[in-house]
Amino acid sequence: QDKTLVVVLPEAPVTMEACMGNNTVNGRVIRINIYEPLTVVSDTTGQVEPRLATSWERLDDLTWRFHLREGVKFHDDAPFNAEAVVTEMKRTLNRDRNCHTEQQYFRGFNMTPTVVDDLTLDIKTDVPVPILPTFLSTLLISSPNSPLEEFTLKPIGTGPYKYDGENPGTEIRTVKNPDWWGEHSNVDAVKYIWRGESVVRASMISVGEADLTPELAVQDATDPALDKPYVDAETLWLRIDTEVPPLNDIRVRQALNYAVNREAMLGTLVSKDAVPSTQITVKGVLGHSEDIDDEVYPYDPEKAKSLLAEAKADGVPVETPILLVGRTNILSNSTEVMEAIMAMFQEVGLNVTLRMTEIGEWREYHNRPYPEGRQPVIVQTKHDNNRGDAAFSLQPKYACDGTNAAMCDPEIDAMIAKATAESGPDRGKLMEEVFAKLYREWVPDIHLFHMVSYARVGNRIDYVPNLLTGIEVRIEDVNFK
Amino acid sequence: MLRYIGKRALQSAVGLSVLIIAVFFLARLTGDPAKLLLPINADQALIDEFRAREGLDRPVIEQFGVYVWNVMHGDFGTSLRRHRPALDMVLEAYPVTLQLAFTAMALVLVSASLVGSVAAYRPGSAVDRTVTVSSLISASVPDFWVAISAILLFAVTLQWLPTSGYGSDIRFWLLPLGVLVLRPFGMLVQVVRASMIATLSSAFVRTARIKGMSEGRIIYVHALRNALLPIITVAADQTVGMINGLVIIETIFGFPGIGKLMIDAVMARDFPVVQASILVTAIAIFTLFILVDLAYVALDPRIRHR
Amino acid sequence: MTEPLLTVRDLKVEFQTGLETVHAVNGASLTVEAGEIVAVLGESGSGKSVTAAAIMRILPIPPARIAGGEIIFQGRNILTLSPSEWKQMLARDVALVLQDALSALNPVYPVGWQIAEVFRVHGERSRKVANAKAVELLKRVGIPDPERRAKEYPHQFSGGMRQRVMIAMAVALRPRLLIADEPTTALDVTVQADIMDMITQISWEEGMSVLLVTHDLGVALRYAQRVCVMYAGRVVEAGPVREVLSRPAHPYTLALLQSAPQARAEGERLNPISGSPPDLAHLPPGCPFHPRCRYAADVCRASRPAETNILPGRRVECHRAMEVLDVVAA
Amino acid sequence: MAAAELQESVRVRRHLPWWRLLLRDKFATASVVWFVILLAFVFLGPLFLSDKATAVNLAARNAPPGFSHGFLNILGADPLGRPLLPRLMVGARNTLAIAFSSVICALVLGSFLGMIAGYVGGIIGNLIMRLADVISSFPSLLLALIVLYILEPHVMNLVLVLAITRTSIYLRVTRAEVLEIRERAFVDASRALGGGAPHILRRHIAPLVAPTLGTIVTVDFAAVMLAESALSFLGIGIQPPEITWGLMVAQGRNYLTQAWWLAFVPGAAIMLTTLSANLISSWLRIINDPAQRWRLEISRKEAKP
Amino acid sequence: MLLQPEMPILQVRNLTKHYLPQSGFSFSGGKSVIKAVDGVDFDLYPGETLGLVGESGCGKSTVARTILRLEEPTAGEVLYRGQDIFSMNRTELKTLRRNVQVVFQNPYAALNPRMSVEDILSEPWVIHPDVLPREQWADRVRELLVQVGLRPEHAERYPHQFSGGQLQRIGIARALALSPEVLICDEPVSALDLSVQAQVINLLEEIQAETNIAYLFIAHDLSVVRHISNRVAVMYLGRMAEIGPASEVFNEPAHPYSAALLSAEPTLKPDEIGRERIPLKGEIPSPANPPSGCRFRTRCWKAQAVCAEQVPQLEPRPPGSNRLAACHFPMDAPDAEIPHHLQST
Ligand SMILES: Nc1ncnc2c1ncn2[C@@H]1O[C@H](COP(=O)(O)OP(=O)(O)OP(=O)(O)O)[C@@H](O)[C@H]1O
Ligand SMILES: Nc1ncnc2c1ncn2[C@@H]1O[C@H](COP(=O)(O)OP(=O)(O)OP(=O)(O)O)[C@@H](O)[C@H]1O
Ligand SMILES: [Mg+2]
Ligand SMILES: [Mg+2]
Repeated sequence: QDKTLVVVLPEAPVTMEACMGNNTVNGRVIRINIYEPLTVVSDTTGQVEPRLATSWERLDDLTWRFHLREGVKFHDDAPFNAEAVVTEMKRTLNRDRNCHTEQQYFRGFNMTPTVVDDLTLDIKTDVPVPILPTFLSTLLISSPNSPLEEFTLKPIGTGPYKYDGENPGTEIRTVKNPDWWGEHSNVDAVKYIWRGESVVRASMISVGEADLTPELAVQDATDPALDKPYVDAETLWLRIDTEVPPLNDIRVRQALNYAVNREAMLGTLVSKDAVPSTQITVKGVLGHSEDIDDEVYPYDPEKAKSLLAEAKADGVPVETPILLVGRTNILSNSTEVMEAIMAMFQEVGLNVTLRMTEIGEWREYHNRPYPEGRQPVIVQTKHDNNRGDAAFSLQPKYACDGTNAAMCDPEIDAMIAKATAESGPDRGKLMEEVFAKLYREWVPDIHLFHMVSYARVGNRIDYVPNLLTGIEVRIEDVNFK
Repeated sequence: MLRYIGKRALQSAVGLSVLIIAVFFLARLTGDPAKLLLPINADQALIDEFRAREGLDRPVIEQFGVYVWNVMHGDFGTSLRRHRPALDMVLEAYPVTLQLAFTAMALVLVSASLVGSVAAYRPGSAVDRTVTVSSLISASVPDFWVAISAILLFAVTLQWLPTSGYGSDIRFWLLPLGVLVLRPFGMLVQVVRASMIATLSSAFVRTARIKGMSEGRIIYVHALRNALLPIITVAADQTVGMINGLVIIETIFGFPGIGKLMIDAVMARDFPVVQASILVTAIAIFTLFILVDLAYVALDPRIRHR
Repeated sequence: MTEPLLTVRDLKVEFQTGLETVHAVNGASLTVEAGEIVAVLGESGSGKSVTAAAIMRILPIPPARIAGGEIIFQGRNILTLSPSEWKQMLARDVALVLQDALSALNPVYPVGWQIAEVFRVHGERSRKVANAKAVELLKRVGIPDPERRAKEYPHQFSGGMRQRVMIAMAVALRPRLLIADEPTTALDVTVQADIMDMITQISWEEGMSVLLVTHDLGVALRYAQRVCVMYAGRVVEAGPVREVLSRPAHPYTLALLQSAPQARAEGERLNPISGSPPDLAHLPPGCPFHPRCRYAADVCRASRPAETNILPGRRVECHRAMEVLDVVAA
Repeated sequence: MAAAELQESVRVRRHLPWWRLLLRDKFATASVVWFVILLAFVFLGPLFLSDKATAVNLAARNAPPGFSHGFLNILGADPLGRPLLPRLMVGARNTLAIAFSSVICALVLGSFLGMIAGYVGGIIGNLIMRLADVISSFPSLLLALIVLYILEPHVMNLVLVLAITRTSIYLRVTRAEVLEIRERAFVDASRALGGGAPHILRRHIAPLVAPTLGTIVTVDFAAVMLAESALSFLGIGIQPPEITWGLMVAQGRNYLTQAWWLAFVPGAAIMLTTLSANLISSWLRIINDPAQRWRLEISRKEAKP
Repeated sequence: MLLQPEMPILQVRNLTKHYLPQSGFSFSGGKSVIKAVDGVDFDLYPGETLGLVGESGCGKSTVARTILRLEEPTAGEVLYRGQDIFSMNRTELKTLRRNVQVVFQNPYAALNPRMSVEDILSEPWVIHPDVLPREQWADRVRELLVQVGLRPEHAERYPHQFSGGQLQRIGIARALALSPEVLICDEPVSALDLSVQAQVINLLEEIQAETNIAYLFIAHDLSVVRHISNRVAVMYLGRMAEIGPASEVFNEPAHPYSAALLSAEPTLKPDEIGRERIPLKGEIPSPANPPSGCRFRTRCWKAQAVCAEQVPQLEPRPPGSNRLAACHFPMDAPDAEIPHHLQST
C-alpha cells in the first residue's frame, strides 16, 4: 500500500521559512512536521512540554537554562546543538527580516542567548519573562545552513518529515525523515495541496483524492462518519467601544448582551458543537476562568429593553446610531452571524446599522488609534490564543495601551501587569480574576462562541483532530489504517 | 508592416508606462500594507518600523523613483508577503494562465462561430431561439455556481473526472475550461449572430449562392470571414476580461495561475507583486491588441490597402 | 420548332411589406431560345430584377413569395427542383451577373480565388487546376496581367474590371443561359461597350443564351436579338428587337422610346411618360398601363388585355395594339 | 399628381402600432411582462416588504422552496430564515439600479468615445484607443478596491467601478463599426447637406451602431450583476444588510450542497432578466430595422386567411 | 445663355487631389500617391449646365467631392462667388452647403437604410432649421416626392423597399429640398430608367429655368449629357482633356479621347447602329503612376514622341474658339503635322 498522505489545505502556504511558521497557513505544513521548537504546549493541559529541549529551569528572574535533546540532526545532516539555536534566534529575531514570529511573540523583551555547552543553552532576558518556555514554543529551529537574510525556499529542520520538493502553486511534498529522534507514524510521505472552496475539499476526501482536510465550513460537514469536530481555539466576539456614549454606559452594554440569542445560532449559523463563551480564551489556556463559564448571558430581550429604558431615563443617548462593523470571511458564516445580531439589536430598539468590511478597512475600526469624535462602534472580532497562556490575550485587548483595546481602567491595567509578571502557581489564578472582573463588572464585550471546526478525515487513515489542528497538522499523529 | 508593429509597440510602451504609473500611485491609496501584513495586535511602533524597512514611509514620488530605477535594473521588488522576488512569482504563474486563457478563447471562438452562425442563418427560427436562450443562460450563469455544481456532478456523483487539480492530464482541464468558456461563449454567440445576420444579407452572399455552393460553405467560408471583425473585437475584450473568471477557476480547481496571484496580492496590498503581475499581464494584453489589429489586416484586405 | 431554352410562364412574385402585398411580378411570361440574346426593358420597378432573381431562385423568401406560374428551363420546372438539384445546375447551366459588382464580390478573398471557387464547388479537385483556369478566364475577359491580378482583391479593381470578373465567374462553367441584370449600368460608355462586346462574343462562341436586363434602349438595340418590355410586373410586349423598337405595338413601349434623349432634338424638352409608375400593392383594374396611356379606352379600364400575337414572333398585351401600330407607322 | 390624391395619402399610417407588434412576438411580450413585474418590485418592494425581507427567523433556516413555511417562503429561505421571495423583490431595486446605471454609463461613455475615436480618428482617436488599452489592462478588482476603499462602498461608487471596467468593449465595438459606417455614401450626403459631426453621429451613425451595442448591452447586464456578486464576495462590493441579487448569489454559494436554492433563485432571476432584456432588444432591433420589420408584421397576414 | 457676362458662381482653379496611401499598413510598399485629380480648371456660371464626362476612375467624382469639400484638396482653389471655399470657416461652410448641393452616384449607398423616406427628405431642414417651419415638412416632403416622380405615400417607406431608380429620385429630392444655387449631380440618372430619366432631366431643366440653378452634371450616358448640357468637359485620368460648348464637343470632338468616347455611345438612330467605334487599346492607366506628358498617349492612336515629353495645355481649338482642348494633335489637325509651337523642340 502506498503510504503517501494527501492533505488538502484551505490555502497555500505563503512561505516555508521557519520564522513564519506560526502563521496558520504556513504552520500547517512546516510547524512540527519539518521544523521543531524547543518546547510545545499541550493541547489538553495547556502545559509546556519538551520537544527539542528535554528540560529547562529558571536560574534567576532573568535567566532560563535549556537542556537540549541529544543526537538530533537537521535534514542536511548538520547537528542540532546550542549553537544552532543561537543561530536561529539571530535569524528569527532579526527585525529586518520581518518575521511574523518575532513581531507576534518576541516584542517587549530582549533575549541574550549564551552557549553553555553543546547541548545546554542559557537565555537571559532584560525583563523577567515568567513564561519564556511558552514563548519558545513558537521559535522553530532551522538548520544553521539556512540563509540568514532571505527567506528560505527549501526548509531544513529537524522534524519527522523533510521537504521533498514542490510544484510551484500546486503541491508541496515531504517524506519521512528516517533520522528523526522520535516515534514515527506509518505515513511515509505527505503531499500538500490546497483548494479554496470547502465544498471542493470535502468532495476530494469523499472521492478519495485526498485523505485529510482541516477547517471545513459548517455546512459542508455533512458526513458524520468522516467529519470530526474540534475546538480550534478560535473565539468569536464583539468588542464594544466603551469610550463613546451610549456605549460608555454599562447598562447599555449589558442590554446588548441580553439582546443576543446565542442558543438560536447554535446548530444553525454556527456549529451545534460551538460553546457559548464568556471570555476570549478557551478552556485549556492558562488563565481561562472556569468560574464564569456558565454565566453566559441568557437571551432576555425584555431585560435588555428595561436596561435601555433605565439608561435612557438617566439621560444616556441610547438612540444614537451605532455602527456594527463586521469583517467578511473572518470565519465562514461571519456575515450571516452579523446580520442575525443586527436584527437582534434592532429588536430591542437600538439604532444599529451593519457594515461588513474587508480586512484593511476593518483594522481601522479594530486597532488603536481610533479617530476623535467617532461614532459608537461595535466590532466583530475573533481571537485564537493557541499559545496556551492568556497573557498573549489580555494585554492587547484590555490594557489602556492595548492595540486592540477600546477601554481603559487603571485597576484592570494593574491587575494585568501583576498577573503577567507572575511566574508562580498563582499566575493562572491572577489572570482568571482579570477575566472574571471584566466579565462581571466591566462588560467590554459581547461574547459569542468558542467555535468548532471540522476536519474531514478520509477512510484510509486514523486521525483525531485537536485544539492545535487549526495551526498545525502533526503528521506524527496520523496513521494509515 | 514591421514598421507598424514597431509603432504600435512604441505606443504600447507608452501605454504600459501610463498603466504602471497609475497602478503605482492608485494602489497606494488603498491602504497600508503594514496593517494587513503585521499581526493584528501590532502596535504603531511596529508598523512604523515595517514601513521604514519597506521604504513605505518615504514620499510616494521618491518610492516611485526607486521603483523605476530598480525596474530598469531588472528588479521588480520583493513580495511583502512572501519575501520572494515578485517577478519570479509572476513568471511561475504566467504559463498556466496563458494556457488556460488561450485554450478557452480558442474554444470559444470556434464554438461560438459555429453556433452563432447557425442561429443567424434563419433568424427567428426554433434553432435560433434555442441558441439565443441557451447562450444567454450561459452568459448569465454565475460561474462559481456552475463550477461547484459540475464538480459535485461529474466528480462526486458520476466520478468521471477528478474534482480538481492541475496537471497535464486532459481530465484536469475539462471542467475548468468548460466553466471558463461559458460566459465568453454566451456573449460571443450573440455577437456572431448579430454580425452574421448582417453579413448574410449582403450581395456577395447572393453571389456565393448563385455559384451553386453548399450553404455550409456560404456561411463559414464566405459570410463568417466577413463577419469576423466585430467578433474578434469582442473576443479580444473577453479574453482580457477573463482574468476575473480565472480567479474563480484557479481558486476552485487549484490551478496555479496569475489570476489568483494578482487578487491575493491586491487584497494583501502586496504592491511589488501587484505591480509585477499587472505589468506582465498588461504586456500580454497589449500584445493581444496588436495581434488583433494584425488579424484585422489578415482578415480584411481592404484595411491593408486603405 | 424546338422547345425554348427558358420559358417563364405567368410568373407571379409577391412581397410582403408592412400590411400590404406588393405584386412585383404579376404574371410575366417570356421565352429565351438557345443561343439568343434577349433584352428585358422596362422602367425601374417593373419587376425585371425580381424576375431574374426568381429564375435564379435567389429571392429572399420571405418576404418574397412565388405566388404562381412556372419557370421551365431545359424542360424542367426549376421551381419544383430540390435545392440540391438546383445547386447542381447553378453556374453549370445558368448563371447570373449582377449590377453592383463591388458588393457582389466578396471583399476578403482574392479575385482569382473567387473565380476558381466556381470550379472547385463544381467538382474540380485540384486547387492548382482551378487557379489556372481562373487565370485563363481573367485573360479571356480582357484583364491585363491576369496572373498578378488574380491575386488582388476586389477593391483594387476598377468598376469595369470588377464587372468583367463577375462575367468571368458567370461564364466559367459555360452555362447555357446567362442572366445579366444591368451589367453595365454603372459603367462608362467605353467600358460598357467593351463588356457588351465581350458578352456577345462569348454568347456567340459558346452558343450561350443571354437574358439581358437593361434600361438602355441603345444597348438592347445594338446587342440583343429579341426584346421583352416589362411593365408593372408583366411582359407587355415581346419580339425581335429592331421591329419592336422601330414599330412598337404597345403604347408603353412607344412612350418609352419617345422619352429617350436621342429621340429629341437638342434644346427640346424630353417627353417622359405621364403620370407615375403604378403602385404595385394596389394595381388598377384592367390594363395596368391605362392611367398613363394616351390610347386608353373604356375596355382598357375594364379588362386586362390578353396576350396576342399580332405579327409573327411578336407578342403584345394591349387592347389597342393595332391602333398603336398604325400611329407609329404614320 | 392631383392635389386631392396628395392630400389623401398624407399621414396614412401603414404600420402597426408598437404594442401590436409586441404582441406578435410572444417571447418579447413575456419579457416585457417580466420587466413590468420587476418595475413593480423596484418601486413597491422596498416600500412594503423591507421588514419581511430582513426578519430573521432561525426556525425557517434554509427552508426549501414550497409552502411549508407560509407563502412568503415559497422560494425558500436563507440561513437566517429570511424568506427569499421578498428578499428578491426588495433586492430588485439595488440590483437593477446598479446593473442599469453601470451598463448605461459604460454604454454612453464607451460609445461616445468610440464614436470620436472612429469618426474623428487621427491623434485623438489613437489616444482614446491607447487609453482604452490601459483601462482594459487595469485589473477590475484593483480598480474596485481603489474606488470603494477611497469612496466608500456605495451603490453609486460601485456603478462607477463597473461602468469603467465595462467601457472598453463599447468603445472598441463602436469604433470598429463607425470606421466602417463613416465611409458610406449617406454619411457623405449628410455632410454635403451641411450636417456637422454631432448631427451625423446622432442621426446616421448611432442608429446603425445601436443594434450591435444592444446585443452587448443585454449580455452585459448579466456580466455586471455577476461582477457585483464577485466583488461582494471578496468583501469590497455591496455588503449586507443591503440586498442585491448578486450578493444573494454570493452568499448562497456557501450552501450549494445543502440549500441549492439560495444561489439558484437569485441566479435564475439574473438569468431571466438578462434573457428578457435580450429578447426585448432583439425585438427592438427587428422593429427598428426596416428590412426586418416584416417578420413581425407578416404573421398576422398568415394567420388571417 | 452661353458664357454669360456675369461672374461665374464657381471657379475651379488648378484643383488637385492626390490620395496618399494611408499611414498604417502599407504592405504594397512604396509611398505612391494616387493622382486622382491633377490640376483641373473650369468655371460654372449661374443658370448653366456643365456636363462632365470621362472614363470610370478619371476623377470626376473626386472633383465633385472636393468642390463640396468632402475631401480636402492637395492644391488649387474653388471660389464660390469669389470666395475660396477651402478657407471658409464652419458657418460659412454651412451656408455654402445650403447653396451647393449634390446627388450621388450610388443610390443604394447614399440613403441611410434605417431612415424612412420622410426622415431622409426632412434631414436638410433638420440641419438648416430656418429654411422651412416644421409643420410644413410633411407636406413639402410629399410635394418633393411627386416632383421627382414618386408617390406621396412612399414617404413612409424605407430605402430597401425601392428599386434603384426610385432611390435615386429620393436622392434628387433631398438635394432639391434646400433649393440650392448649384447642384452637383454625380451620375444622377445612371440608375434610372428612360422614362424617369426623362422626368428627372425635365425636372432639373424646369428647376433651372425657374431658379437659375447651375448644374455640374457628371454622367457617362453621353446622350443625356448632350441633351442637358450647355457646355461639356471631358476628363481623362485626372486632367481636363477638352472643354467647350456641347454642340462643338459632340459634333466635332477635338481631343482624340473625346472622339473615342463618342464613338462608343450606343445609339438609337438606325443608321448609326452598325457604326464602328474607335477601339481604345488597353485599360486606363493607374492614377498612381500616370504616363508622362499627355496622359492619353498610351492609348492614343495619334500619339508621337512629343506626347510623352510635353504636357499639352488647354488651348482654344480651333484657335480663337470657345472650346479648349489639351492635345498636341487634335482631331482637326492632320495626323502627321506637328503643331508649329512644338516644332522648336
Ligand atoms: N424586398 C422587397 N420588399 C418590398 N418590395 C420589393 C422588394 N424588392 C423589390 N420590391 C419591389 O418589387 C418591384 C420590382 O422591383 P425590381 O427590383 O424587379 O425592379 P426593376 O425592374 O429591376 O427596377 P430597376 O430597373 O430600378 O432595377 C419594385 O416595385 C420594388 O419596390
Ligand atoms: N479615398 C480614396 N483613396 C485613394 N484613392 C481614391 C480615393 N477615392 C478615389 N480614389 C481614386 O481616385 C481616382 C478617381 O476616382 P473617382 O471616383 O473620382 O472617379 P470617377 O471618375 O468618379 O469614376 P466613376 O465613373 O467610376 O465614378 C480613382 O482611381 C480612384 O481609385
Ligand atoms: Mg433592377
Ligand atoms: Mg464617380
